[in-house]
Amino acid sequence: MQIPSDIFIKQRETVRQSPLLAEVDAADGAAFLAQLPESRYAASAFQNRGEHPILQPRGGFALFDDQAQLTHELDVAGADFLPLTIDSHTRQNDYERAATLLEQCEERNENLLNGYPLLAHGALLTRSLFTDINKPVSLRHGTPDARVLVEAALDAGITEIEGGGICYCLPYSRSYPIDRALLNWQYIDRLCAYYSTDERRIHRESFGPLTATMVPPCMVVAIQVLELLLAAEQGVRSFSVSFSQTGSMAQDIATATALRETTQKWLDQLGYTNVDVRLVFHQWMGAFPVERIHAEALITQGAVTAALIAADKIVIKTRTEALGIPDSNSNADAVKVTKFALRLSQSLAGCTGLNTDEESAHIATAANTILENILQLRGIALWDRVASAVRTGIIDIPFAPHQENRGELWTVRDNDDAIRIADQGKVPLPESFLKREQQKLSNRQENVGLDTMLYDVMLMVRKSYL
Amino acid sequence: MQIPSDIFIKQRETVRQSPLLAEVDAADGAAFLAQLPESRYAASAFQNRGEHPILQPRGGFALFDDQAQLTHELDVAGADFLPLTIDSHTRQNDYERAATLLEQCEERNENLLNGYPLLAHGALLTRSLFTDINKPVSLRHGTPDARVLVEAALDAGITEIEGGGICYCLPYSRSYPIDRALLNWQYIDRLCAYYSTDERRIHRESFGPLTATMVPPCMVVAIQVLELLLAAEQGVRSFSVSFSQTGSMAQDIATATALRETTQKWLDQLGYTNVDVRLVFHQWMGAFPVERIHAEALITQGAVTAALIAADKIVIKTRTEALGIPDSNSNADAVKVTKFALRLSQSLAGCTGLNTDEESAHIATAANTILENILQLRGIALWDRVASAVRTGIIDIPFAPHQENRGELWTVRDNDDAIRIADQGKVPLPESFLKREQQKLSNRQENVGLDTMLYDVMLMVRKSYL
Amino acid sequence: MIVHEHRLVIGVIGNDIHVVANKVLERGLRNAGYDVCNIGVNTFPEDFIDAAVEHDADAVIVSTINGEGEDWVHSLREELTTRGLKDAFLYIGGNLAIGDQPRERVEAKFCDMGFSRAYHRPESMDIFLTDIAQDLAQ
Amino acid sequence: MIVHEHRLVIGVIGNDIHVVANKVLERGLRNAGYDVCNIGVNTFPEDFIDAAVEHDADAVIVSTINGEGEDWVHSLREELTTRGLKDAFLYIGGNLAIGDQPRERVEAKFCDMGFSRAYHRPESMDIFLTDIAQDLAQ
Ligand code: B12
Ligand code: B12
Repeated sequence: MQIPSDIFIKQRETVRQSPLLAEVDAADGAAFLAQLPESRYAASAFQNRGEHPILQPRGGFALFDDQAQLTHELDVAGADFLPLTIDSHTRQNDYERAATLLEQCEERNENLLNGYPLLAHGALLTRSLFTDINKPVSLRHGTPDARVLVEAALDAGITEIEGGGICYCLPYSRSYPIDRALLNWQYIDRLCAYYSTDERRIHRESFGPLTATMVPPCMVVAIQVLELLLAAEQGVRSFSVSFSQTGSMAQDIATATALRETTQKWLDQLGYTNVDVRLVFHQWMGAFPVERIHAEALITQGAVTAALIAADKIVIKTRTEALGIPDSNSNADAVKVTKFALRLSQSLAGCTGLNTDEESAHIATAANTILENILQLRGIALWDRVASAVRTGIIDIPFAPHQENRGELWTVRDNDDAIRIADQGKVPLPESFLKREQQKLSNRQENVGLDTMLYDVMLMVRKSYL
Repeated sequence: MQIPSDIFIKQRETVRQSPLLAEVDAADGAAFLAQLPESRYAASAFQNRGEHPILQPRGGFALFDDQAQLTHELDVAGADFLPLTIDSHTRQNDYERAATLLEQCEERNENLLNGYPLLAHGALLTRSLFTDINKPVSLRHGTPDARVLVEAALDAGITEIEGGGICYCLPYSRSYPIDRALLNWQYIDRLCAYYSTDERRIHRESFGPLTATMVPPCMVVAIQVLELLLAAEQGVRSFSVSFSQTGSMAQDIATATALRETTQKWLDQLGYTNVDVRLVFHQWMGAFPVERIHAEALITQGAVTAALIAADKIVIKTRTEALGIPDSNSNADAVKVTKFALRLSQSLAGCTGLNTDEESAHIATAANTILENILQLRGIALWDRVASAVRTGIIDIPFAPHQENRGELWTVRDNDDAIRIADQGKVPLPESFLKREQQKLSNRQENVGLDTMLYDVMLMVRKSYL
Repeated sequence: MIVHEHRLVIGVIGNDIHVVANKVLERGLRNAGYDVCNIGVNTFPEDFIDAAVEHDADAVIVSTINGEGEDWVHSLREELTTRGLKDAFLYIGGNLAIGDQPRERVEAKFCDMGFSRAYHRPESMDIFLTDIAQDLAQ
Repeated sequence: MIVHEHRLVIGVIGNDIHVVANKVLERGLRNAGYDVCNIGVNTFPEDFIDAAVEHDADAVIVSTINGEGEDWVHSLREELTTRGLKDAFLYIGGNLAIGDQPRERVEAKFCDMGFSRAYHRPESMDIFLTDIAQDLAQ
């Protein structure tokens, strides 16, 4: 159920009391957003997008000037959406620490934060980052409680908000309670819907890569559908589901189909008719090749996959991913190589139907089983059912650091590098699905040593490639 | 008709009289070939190939030591087949000049030839290039009259011979008579068949890229089928058809399907049941990007395409293609990046059926029409019909330098960069085909200036990418 | 399966949620028959010491991925001793330094701080299985 | 279509079968209304001179792609003069040097050899259409 207006208004009053939001009045924020040109709206950009997937880098620096320069350089390099990636302390609501470190950065002219501390800089200053920019800005973070952060982002004219109660909690936090995370994101969804008009919708995006490590596609699909449904419930009408390159191009293509179909099926089933759903593809998010030649080949191949699945947006990686926070040079190169590869592959956009139908049906069936099981749980609302699903292990994300995540689901790669479920843990899955997964693994050796286990995780960094 | 044994033996005696072949007796050559391990046979390698396309670089240096080093480096880098690329003078039968320049190279320790002068070095020395190599060697050249060269190559233990009467004449020569080129290659096909036993077949490969410049797929398919039929007629039983990346990935996928289907159709039709046909894919052969980042993306994308069409072999390019003869470093990097990209895309091998069926049927229909028209020509044999087809413009290769090539066929790119026929010249093509081609071009501007014309040719080097 | 009966405490120290190596380690050590207490990511020195005391651990294994480990681990050996675990083995592995520093030097520095063994970007994790088995067999 | 009525000889000099630029040039010059005699690839200085004399050419346009052009063209201007075509324009374009050399210097060298204009790896070929139209209009 959508949070009723009166309750929402009250909740909001509390949130807006944060001194960090004091410099902009909520009404001013709304007015600022309303007067932005359409080109600054992510939702509109999706509706008007041309042949190529929209290209979006990541990036966040502590200092305003560094961030301004990065923004400028990415703009010039040809990024379609600009990123604002937030530092870890802000993500963990440790605003004070972020502010202190920012001061030290400014004094020493150094970069002591792994992202842009939006709340330390404030919405007003942040607006000026984008004064000359005619493109949408996307908020990238990883925050279980992003209520204040998102308020400030909207005040600053950011029109795309990444995150969700599941995807920004289980992979990003050890102990933030999952139920509270879901409620925080319910507020954010409600806020985004509140700010959306028919022409100007605030766009929400879920983070499908999750831990980016051996997550089986059926689990990704189920979680993406849940976060979409949670947002739709709050009135969000422009939403991106997403997933990342898994290492098997065929499985990626199948996942895209399954994701599109399953999304539509559940929107129809629950009667949401007015949601514009987009598909976002992330270039490989796992352990990245160190060697430039491999890193760039991986980036290129990710771009080809994005073209092949006709993704609406591609979120890119850089060749220095394995080495540390990318500088703007390698970020600009990443934009360049991805752009070129998308151009090379543009003819594929119409070519759906590679015979991965069996695989995509397989993924969809499993995702639907998970979803049906969750919707049948007792609970006062969807968010509550989702929270119990996490606790009971129906939702289980491999390699999630979170204490409420069961961590019993175990996956390995088959001969074609597709991710297969070796141990279902508590995840409800059809017999036929499990049988096919086992078949695919029939000639896989048991994992005993640590290195054989790492072999799958380290797919792109195996020594045999050097 | 196959050249009768007695006539072939006589022809061969004449060829073998060349003093350049004196150091090895024909019988010795045969014995040497026969005792090579199976691993040195290209045909066997194709039959035993694993999941990935076989990877083959190019490369030829004047000096023996340089060639030996390149061979070693490519072997270590992971090439599956090793190349022996021949210099231009040897290609043009100017053996003396090649020998003189080689002497100068040796004196000055410089590289004055753009390939390995096999006949100047001789078969015996050339054998020793591959003493420690457990992989097949492929002869890459571009020679209208390669009779002596191929004799020497076989003497040296090379088991794969690239070329053909059409593909090594029209794109590579200005005035070598097409009929003579076809007869020379008839001899070579007969020779390869003569040397083949059931277990050890000498493998032949056609050169589908042709001028690598705006050649429409239907013409490539027709020419590939003709060279296969000409070889089959002489008894060749292991043969590769090939084509190169065109700039439209969708068109490439369609071409692969059309090529496979058309090949099978004509083999069946003419009753050749015992020919093992393989598909070889060349990474982009046209004007190459200068910038490393683009060159490597192009190479990677070519590898993905090869995986997608389940090519049996991929012939690779290097990032320094636009700059000059590649050194062994950039050659080794090219092997590395291609190998990695193939690995990334291996799951695609089973995924045929991308919905390019309409396009591939389109290509196949046109190729079949060309082929039917050629087989209906008057002539004493297939080679003779092919020669008249060239003279009358039924076979017409855009941008071929040859004086017998009509050069009336004119192609441009459509909005997806696929190559389309704008002017059929004298090439017989179905009405329906031409109509679809025109439709695809409906919103293309007329080519007037030189730069707009070059725009299509320079697809990978456009300024807009920089 | 050989049951070693040895009790181990593992975890990732500091504000670091990169858990992949930790999960692999947990599974690998369990497979090898150890009694593993995994305190997870985003943990602090006290958490390691408390868990070690509570489990009467034979060894404590610290991971650090984001390169900031050094700041957190100075006093670990001393605290273990104070709390009555002077014989416990103490290991550390992961990205032990920021930037490209020579492995030997980095590992030696941590050994000087009282670690029994240190592993900076090790090429293999199985080596650790062999090493710890050997150490605990003494 | 403007018909210029000017006769041009074009070709690629030396042992060079790279014909793409030559074909584009032929088509472009024909489209622009010139009477073009294309002697093709793999041609020698004599071929250019003979064709120029036979067609009473207003201009001779030499291409070279493989970088070896310089060796072939030293005497072209002189021969044209000897054979009675001292007013003919003489152009050269393509890869005029091996390796990365500054464009101005390379082009100047060829102008010193008697070429009316030279184009080393030009970014645009349309510039040449403008240039030759201007030259021939004089
Ligand atoms: C996957 C990943 C994520 C996942 C993590 C999921 C999860 N919960 O684990 C997600 C997407 C959630 C994520 C988030 C973030 N990440 Co991250 N992430 C990665 C990535 C791509 C791979 C890490 C990985 O799993 N590797 C595989 C494991 C098996 O290897 P490993 O951890 O290195 O462990 C090896 C060794 O260390 C050793 N080892 C470890 N412990 C032990 C113990 C013993 C005893 C032994 C013997 C060996 C050993 O063994 C392992 C095998 O060799 C790396 C970049 C890369 N390396 O490619 C970035 C990276 C580590 N992340 C980074 C950052 C900055 C972040 C964020 C802060 C992002 C941001 N600004 O947006 C957030 C973290 C927020 C937070 N609060 O901490 C940076 C760290 C920068 C730095 N300090 O130099 C990196 C390098 C990326 C980059 N270039 O910016 N990330
Ligand atoms: C396509 C191609 C081929 C095709 C040629 C088809 C054909 N008949 O034309 C094929 C595959 C057959 C081929 C064969 C060979 N090729 Co080749 N080929 C190329 C390639 C990839 C593109 C050339 C091209 O068409 N470019 C597009 C055209 C439009 O550009 P352009 O020729 O540079 O012309 C521009 C300018 O020069 C200028 N221009 C030219 N003339 C004029 C005139 C005027 C007035 C003006 C204003 C401008 C102008 O305008 C054009 C636009 O900018 C190049 C590498 C590259 N550049 O990427 C290698 C390349 C040229 N080839 C090369 C070689 C060595 C060969 C071979 C000897 C191969 C071998 N060893 O196996 C054989 C040649 C055999 C022989 N006897 O000559 C080398 C040359 C090495 C060197 N000298 O530095 C290159 C550089 C490749 C390499 N890295 O090794 N090749």
